[in-house]
Amino acid sequence: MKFGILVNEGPFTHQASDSAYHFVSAAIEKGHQVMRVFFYYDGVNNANKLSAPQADDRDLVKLWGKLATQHNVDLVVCIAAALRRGIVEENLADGFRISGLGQLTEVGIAADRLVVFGD
Amino acid sequence: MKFGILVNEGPFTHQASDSAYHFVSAAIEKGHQVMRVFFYYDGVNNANKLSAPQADDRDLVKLWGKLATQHNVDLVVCIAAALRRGIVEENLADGFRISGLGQLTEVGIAADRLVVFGD
Amino acid sequence: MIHTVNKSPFERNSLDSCLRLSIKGSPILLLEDGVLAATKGTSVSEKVAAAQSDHPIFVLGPDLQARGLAEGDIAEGITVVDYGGFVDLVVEHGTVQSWL
Amino acid sequence: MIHTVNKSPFERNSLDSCLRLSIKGSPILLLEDGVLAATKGTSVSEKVAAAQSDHPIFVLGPDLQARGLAEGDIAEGITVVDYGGFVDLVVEHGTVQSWL
Amino acid sequence: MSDEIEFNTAGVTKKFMYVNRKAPYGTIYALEVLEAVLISAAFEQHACIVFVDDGVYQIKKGQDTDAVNMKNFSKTYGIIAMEKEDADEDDDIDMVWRIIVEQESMEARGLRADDFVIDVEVIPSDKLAVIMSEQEIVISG
Amino acid sequence: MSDEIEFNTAGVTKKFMYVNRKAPYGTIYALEVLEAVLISAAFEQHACIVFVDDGVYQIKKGQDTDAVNMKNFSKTYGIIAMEKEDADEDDDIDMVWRIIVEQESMEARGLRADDFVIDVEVIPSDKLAVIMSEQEIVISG
Repeated sequence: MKFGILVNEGPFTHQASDSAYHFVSAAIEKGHQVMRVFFYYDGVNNANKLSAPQADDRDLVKLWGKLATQHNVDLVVCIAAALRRGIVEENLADGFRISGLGQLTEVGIAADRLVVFGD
Repeated sequence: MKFGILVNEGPFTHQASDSAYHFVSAAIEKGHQVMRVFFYYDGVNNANKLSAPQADDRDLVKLWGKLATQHNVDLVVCIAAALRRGIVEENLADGFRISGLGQLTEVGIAADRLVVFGD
Repeated sequence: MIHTVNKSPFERNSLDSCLRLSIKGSPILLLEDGVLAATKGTSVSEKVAAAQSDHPIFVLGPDLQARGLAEGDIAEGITVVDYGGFVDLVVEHGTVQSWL
Repeated sequence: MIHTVNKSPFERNSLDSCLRLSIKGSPILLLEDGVLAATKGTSVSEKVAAAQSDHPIFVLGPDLQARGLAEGDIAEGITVVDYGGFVDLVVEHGTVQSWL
Repeated sequence: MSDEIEFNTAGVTKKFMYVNRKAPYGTIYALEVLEAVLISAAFEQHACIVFVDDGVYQIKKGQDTDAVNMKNFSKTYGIIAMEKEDADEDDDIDMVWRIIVEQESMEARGLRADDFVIDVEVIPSDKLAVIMSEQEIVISG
Repeated sequence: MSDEIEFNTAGVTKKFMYVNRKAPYGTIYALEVLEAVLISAAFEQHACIVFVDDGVYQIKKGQDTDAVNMKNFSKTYGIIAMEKEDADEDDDIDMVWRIIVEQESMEARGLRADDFVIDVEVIPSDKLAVIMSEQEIVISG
């Protein structure tokens, strides 16, 4: 089955991004395809490559990036939401790309399920 | 009277930073001194100099910076919270400085009032 | 001590906790989405009216206006203040407890 | 359709809204702080028990464990699933409505 | 930057629902979800825009954000109304837009249908639950 | 980078209260407020750490975060307990630490005093309201 994912919150303050990451990992493990993870609202902060968590904490920015590379998951950061919040090519983490909000509608149409994680 | 301010949320998603900004402006207008605004949790995102709001929207990052320059308000971003969230010298906006959490306790002791804005 | 509540009374328990844990006579300022508690004729109006017998209640005007609420929508006895009035309340009443 | 609730029933109205606006028979998955609704002997236990007559209720095990809640703390009839089980529920029940 | 990826969506129309449950200005969700709704028009999708709980305040008349210095997004509902009109009138487009307010949420807040900046259908919760259950994509902010 | 600014705080002891009202892990406030509490010990300040509403779950025993892959901060309460012990025993330091759980919040969630990772005072809301009213700095997250 084909999944689309929407992440509305950044890493650390809310659990949304953690939950989305575990959901996506589990779906892939079960043989499903995750077509795209769309990062909206504060979710764009998941793509800040300057993020440096403590050594004993998880590093969601890197974990998302790895997932993208290993399983060909399209990680899209909403350009309008990102500009407001200061996420641009300059500080964009590996594995993410910046694009328009239409890519959310698009994955909603193309995927069998869209699952939203937020606050 | 001497004020200290704690801001727990970033710009845009929550109103906390807007409310804090208006409170600080009003206090200064009334002749009070705002010794320090301490940015903690997602509040550190107020110091992201890459933030570029739409032309018809307010630009809190710049507004805070101007306030610091014009009225000598000390804007301190918590280093531990900032590192996690990818706010470092490289993308730190004008008027802010990065320092330790002790600076929050310090302003709590030194100021007559500490006012907290958050979610 | 002055208490501030910035959350909607329809959505969260912040106002309830503030009322349970504040001593009689201490003022409460409603701001941000918390201003929704100040309006007349809602499902929380009775609770707020009861609270008024124990606490002077203030509400931030700029936040009312943003949400399309006029002074005529506000329950009797609740005082509307601007940001300057917010500062004055904090100066007058000492420690601020924000019910985030 | 499957509903997810990720907010504490003590703090927010999300579970109430989900119950008011979901049709009989549609399953509800509790995750993140929403798992607190699944525990026995709390002030919301009766409400959750009543909801169980209309909805199969699931709860995410990893979120229970993080909050120090064991299977023995969970109300009867609520099914604990892991992230894989969450995926299976979404596959099985179609559209997901997240009560954020 | 990676290359742009596009999925083929030609000829597919789905039922999108946007659920607004939060008061405006305290959080930004109201504004950003509106941007998402507008984009979906370009894809000619069905859209059901629902206001429940404090979301009903998002379309309250008379919003004046000068003193808080925030962007007054409620004016954008004029564009939503126009998109809906286009969808209603153009027989060539298979696109249905509905704008719904839950009656119970509205009444609990002392509001009436003419308090809103846009024409809405006021629907009780039991009927709205059925409409919700028929959606294919639910976007909540 | 601007120069470091420091205020003179020598010899001043204030009553700090840290109010924890949110469940752990769903949001990070529990962890980061703990960092703030620990810092205040270096300044030899009074500290009243209060758990109300869902905040009582922050100190629930048995937290196991392996499956959510998040940092289990509840272990840090061992350090808080040590700081409190130091404050209690050292006559040269004018620093009082209290760790308080609101009785009503605890009972509404079916919890008991021995469910917590740290020794707490369980205090009913009317008495806690009085203690709160005596604080000089209230930090809420």
